[in-house]
Amino acid sequence: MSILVGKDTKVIVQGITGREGEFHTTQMIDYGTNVVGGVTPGKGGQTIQGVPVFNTVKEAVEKTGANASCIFVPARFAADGILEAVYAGVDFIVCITEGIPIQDEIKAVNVVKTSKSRLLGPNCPGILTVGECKIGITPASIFTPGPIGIVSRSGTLTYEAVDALTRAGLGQTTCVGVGGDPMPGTRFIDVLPLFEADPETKAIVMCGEVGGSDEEIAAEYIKTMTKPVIGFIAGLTAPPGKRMGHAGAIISGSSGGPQAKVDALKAAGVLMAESTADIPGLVKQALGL
Amino acid sequence: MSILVGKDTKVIVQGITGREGEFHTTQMIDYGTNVVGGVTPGKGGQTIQGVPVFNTVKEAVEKTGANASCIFVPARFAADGILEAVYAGVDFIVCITEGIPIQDEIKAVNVVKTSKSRLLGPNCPGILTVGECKIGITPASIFTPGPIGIVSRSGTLTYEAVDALTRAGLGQTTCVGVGGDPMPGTRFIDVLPLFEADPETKAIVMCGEVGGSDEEIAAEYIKTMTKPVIGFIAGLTAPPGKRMGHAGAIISGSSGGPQAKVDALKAAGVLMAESTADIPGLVKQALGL
Amino acid sequence: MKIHEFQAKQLLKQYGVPVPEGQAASTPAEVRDIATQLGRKVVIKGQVHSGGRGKAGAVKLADNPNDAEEIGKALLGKTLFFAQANSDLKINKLLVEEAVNIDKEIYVAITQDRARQRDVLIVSTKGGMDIEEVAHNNPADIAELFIDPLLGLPDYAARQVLFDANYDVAHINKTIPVLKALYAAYVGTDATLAEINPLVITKEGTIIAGDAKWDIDENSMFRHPEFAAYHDTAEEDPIETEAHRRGIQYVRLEGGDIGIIGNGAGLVMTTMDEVKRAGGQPADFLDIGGGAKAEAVTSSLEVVLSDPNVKGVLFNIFGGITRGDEVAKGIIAGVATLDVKVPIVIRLAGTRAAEGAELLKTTNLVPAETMQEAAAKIVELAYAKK
Amino acid sequence: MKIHEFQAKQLLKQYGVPVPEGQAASTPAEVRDIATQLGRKVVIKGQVHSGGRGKAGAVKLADNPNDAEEIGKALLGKTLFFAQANSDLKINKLLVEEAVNIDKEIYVAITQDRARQRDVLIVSTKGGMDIEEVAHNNPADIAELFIDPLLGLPDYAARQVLFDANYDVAHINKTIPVLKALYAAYVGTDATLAEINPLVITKEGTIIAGDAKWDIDENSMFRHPEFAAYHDTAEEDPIETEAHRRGIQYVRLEGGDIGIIGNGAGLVMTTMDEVKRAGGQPADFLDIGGGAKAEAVTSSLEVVLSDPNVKGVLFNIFGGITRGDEVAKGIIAGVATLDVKVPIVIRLAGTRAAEGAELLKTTNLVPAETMQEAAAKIVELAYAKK
Repeated sequence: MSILVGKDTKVIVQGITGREGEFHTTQMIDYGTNVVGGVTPGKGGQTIQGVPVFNTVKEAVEKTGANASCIFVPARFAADGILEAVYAGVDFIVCITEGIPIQDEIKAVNVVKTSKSRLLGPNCPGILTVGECKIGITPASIFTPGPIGIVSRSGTLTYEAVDALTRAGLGQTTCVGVGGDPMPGTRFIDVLPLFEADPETKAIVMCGEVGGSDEEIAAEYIKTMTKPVIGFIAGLTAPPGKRMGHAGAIISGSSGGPQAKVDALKAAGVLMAESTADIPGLVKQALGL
Repeated sequence: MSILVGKDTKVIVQGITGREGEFHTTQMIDYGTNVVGGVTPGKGGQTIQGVPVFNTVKEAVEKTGANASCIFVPARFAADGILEAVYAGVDFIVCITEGIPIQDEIKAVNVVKTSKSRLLGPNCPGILTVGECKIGITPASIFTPGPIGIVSRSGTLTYEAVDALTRAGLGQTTCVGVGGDPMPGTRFIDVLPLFEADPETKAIVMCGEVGGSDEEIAAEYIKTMTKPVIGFIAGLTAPPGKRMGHAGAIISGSSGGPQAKVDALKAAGVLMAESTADIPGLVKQALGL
Repeated sequence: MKIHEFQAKQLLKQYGVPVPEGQAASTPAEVRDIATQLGRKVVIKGQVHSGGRGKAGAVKLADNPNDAEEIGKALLGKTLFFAQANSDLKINKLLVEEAVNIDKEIYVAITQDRARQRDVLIVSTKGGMDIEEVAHNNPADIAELFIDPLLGLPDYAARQVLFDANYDVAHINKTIPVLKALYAAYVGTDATLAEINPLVITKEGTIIAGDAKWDIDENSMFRHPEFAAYHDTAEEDPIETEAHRRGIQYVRLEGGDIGIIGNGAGLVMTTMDEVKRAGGQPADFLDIGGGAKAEAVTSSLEVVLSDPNVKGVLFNIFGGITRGDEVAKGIIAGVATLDVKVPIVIRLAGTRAAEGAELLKTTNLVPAETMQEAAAKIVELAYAKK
Repeated sequence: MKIHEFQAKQLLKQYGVPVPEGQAASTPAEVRDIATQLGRKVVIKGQVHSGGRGKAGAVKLADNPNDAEEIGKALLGKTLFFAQANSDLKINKLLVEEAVNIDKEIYVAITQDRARQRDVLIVSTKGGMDIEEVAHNNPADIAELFIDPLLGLPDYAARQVLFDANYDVAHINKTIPVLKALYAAYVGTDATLAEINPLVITKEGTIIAGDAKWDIDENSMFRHPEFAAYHDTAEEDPIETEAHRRGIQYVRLEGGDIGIIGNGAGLVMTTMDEVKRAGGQPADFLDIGGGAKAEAVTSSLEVVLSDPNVKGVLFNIFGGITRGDEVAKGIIAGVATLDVKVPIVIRLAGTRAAEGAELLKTTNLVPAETMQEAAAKIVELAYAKK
């Protein structure tokens, strides 16, 4: 089942009756994801895309046995949505919403840490295990089955990388978008061990970007890994002090600069791509193809 | 080492420079307790009763390797003292202080629950493992070594019971005063399994009182125990709605009444003493002496 | 500490819980003034520390200031029987407030749940009724939410308890902030009970607190010096009031005649139980606490003897921090200054019990070896005297 | 969003952090009035979004209202160079406040620690200095405390960081409530940075905030409509201001001449990097976001072209939610209405890329298959034109 999600994952959608929620519910179902329900307070009892709507996450979990949730609710309510999913005992929470206030996010992330739940995002494209389960907004058409695991802080950049892999005949296991926020629930360091342990994954592509030190932290772990990691860092030309779209993509003071990341990853044995176009070649090289 | 504390327990005293803190530090040391330090903010560097004083619990733990703390600070600061001990990683926290606001206590107890620390009290006399370690204010002179474990919600009532046991030639392993507050950190249900598992303890005396349902909850567990339990409930004549000294000793509405406790314990096979004077006899009966 | 509805509503207002406009009045003229000021139908409610005030006749409606004044005259100073408090209470103050158009009545309360060691938020759409009755007959009509003290009451949690209570969906979104404000008030005032029964959904679709029952944690008073003014001793037992003024833990017991003094709550309760087993009727619970000095013992004795029903006093002290000789000195001093007409039995054990016994030797106070012996002796002496 | 010192100090005061008495002035007469009102020695501080204002000459002392007015005349409207901001900034407002008797200067700040995913409270007794320098040269002089967001800042934690910073024991107890109030202000205003440098211990032994640097989380503005008034665009790049007004994520890059437009922050950054690799100099970062409509694309193009340095524009779109045909329509509409004098290279991939390419066929816009090809083409075309 590759990592985190697969055929057994039962998904509910928080904010299912919203425009985005409804649209992507259809997309997820079309991909074969087992979407078992949705949540919109006050709309319990309705049906959307053939899926029952509940008033609370707790009720949805009790009635459907869901173990994953995809959150599409607006930014001002999204952190509350994460807390609600934790309260309802959802194992895997994917929060797509962008623009959550940082204080709300800190609280949510710390609550998740002391719970049995795992959070992916916020502000992430979600996760896709090829041919099994898609939670989030990743375009399904670019994927093909194969041995490459992908983890990335960026959405469209990942699509670019996946598309290049697919065109080069290199299929994927699972693609994890950890998101562009400064305090994501899941980071590189949380995903890499899962790929390392997954028998189907033979190599990992990791797309980082400027800001924070998640790449440097990951580099320490990569030193201990048996599987090859191919890396890419976005924002080599990003100037310090300017936020590059993502709330997390900012070089502040002496931290978050791209060169330190590239150096740390290289020192950990990561094959660094200078351009996204180089990624498939490096993967082939790593796998001896 | 009987339960919870023994010869290896290294104790610090929070509020060691206060009147009570200093007095009982002497008493604990006299009993042979390994008191390794004390904490009073701003008095770091001083020495009290031959024991070094530190400014923070963290510093005290780092410098002494303490794994237990005894809190004597005034009620308005005591919950903060508990949180500080949790923060410093103290394994076993004994809070003697009475009169802590209930909201502070709820917060402290819930923080302890999600930590690796255990809290005894607040508003308790502490714990004494005979001949090894005393944390708190229990008068040491009434104890003698033997096979009886004691757990109680009340202080002086316990002394009464212990004194009666000692006079009857029945020595003790450990005496745990869980305290008279409505939300104690440690309850009967937490202590009984420890006695059940302790090879030195052959029988347990449990002194409850009106208020709450800790006795009823304990009764369910006692049904599964292999060791005999001798019980006593204080407050058979206490009127509903009146707080009997202890903040926790109040019969409110339909809960907390003494008869339900007596009935539940009897149904669990507990030998119930009608008077404290009957306790030694029942213990002998239980042990076949 | 119980506070009055009008005080609780002032607090609720500060925290953003909607309450009817109104004010407290102590005279019929004030009642009229407030009714005039409100300029509409008013409800007039006797301010006593009891529920069930409607049934007791302490709540009246007035259409105009004249009627209001008349009701003020009729209620102020009147003593009524309140079944929930099981006693006669005198009405010294009235709350005069705008009458609201009740569409639905909701029960909402927050208090502590001891077993789960958390605050619990209770909601029932069967408001206005006695909640213990609803709990007994229709437990499904009551929804409970146990509040994580570190997380407080997030929106989802407030929403959950409302859906669990089968709350009208149309009113959920506007009730969530009311519940959050109520919880903020409960925590902010260090309440041990915050009960709004009913929380009214008006015919206009607004939410407003129809009533408020509020108890404040006495251990928290150092944080709320302003609440001292809320302490109303009018309904308290005067001996209890005096004891508390002296800082003594004293509870008067109905119909008793044996005064009980001891150290430690469990021991004092057990002493009460032993007296009862010996055929006596305890008149009080008095805990001198740990490490009491002679003066406190004397003062305690004085409090117990101020109850005219007391026919004998039993001291039961198991010394730990408390010293037997100190207690003995206190008793001797008390007997010397007070006109003691009843027998006193004293049982001293533990720290310095022997020294205490030595001091008591020269007095006519009766010593006892054990608690059980002491109970038997005081019952014998007290009732023999009759 | 950066706010000015005088605004931050108003907020601090609301939350109970002591600040000097004072007010902001926009004219020399106002400066005089405030100085007169304060009736003592004042400090006059230029209100610009930069640290190091003292060194820049934007902070002056005045003994009397006359001097104050003169300083007001000298500073208001003046443009000074601020090394910390690395730019010339014009002073439009002055903060006039009582001068305090500085005994010690403390550095205090709260911000987010990304690695630990918590807020961090930083204290150093080496206040008044550049903290990055202290951190570099004497890391032991800086104490950090990582705040549990659920627990907040309890007394013990505030005390811990002060002891860790070797704070003067005599001042610890009165500093604890200041730190707690600062944290409350930080959380309550949704700050991303709250820096008090220096926190002054006065010769009288009181604690007072000498300065305040405050950034507010723009994602939280829905909670703080009142902060909209704090938004001062005077120091912003006017193109950025206009882009933000339109809701477009745009960052202008110094010295660049190739306009970059794409969807998704990572992809746009990568596009910038590819342009640089191809020998070009990116003029901006512009992310049209997910699912952008044609109008937004047109509007984005207009923003990028409003930069007179731009010699060419590169669109790089990998469609997911975003549709290639929608983007193409937006570009075509933009070219039709704007007077475009520079080459535009467009790379479309993903959702509806083919349909988009079809639409672009009849235009003189330059298509590209890959991002790398697109970068090469725009560099060639833009610089060939010269």
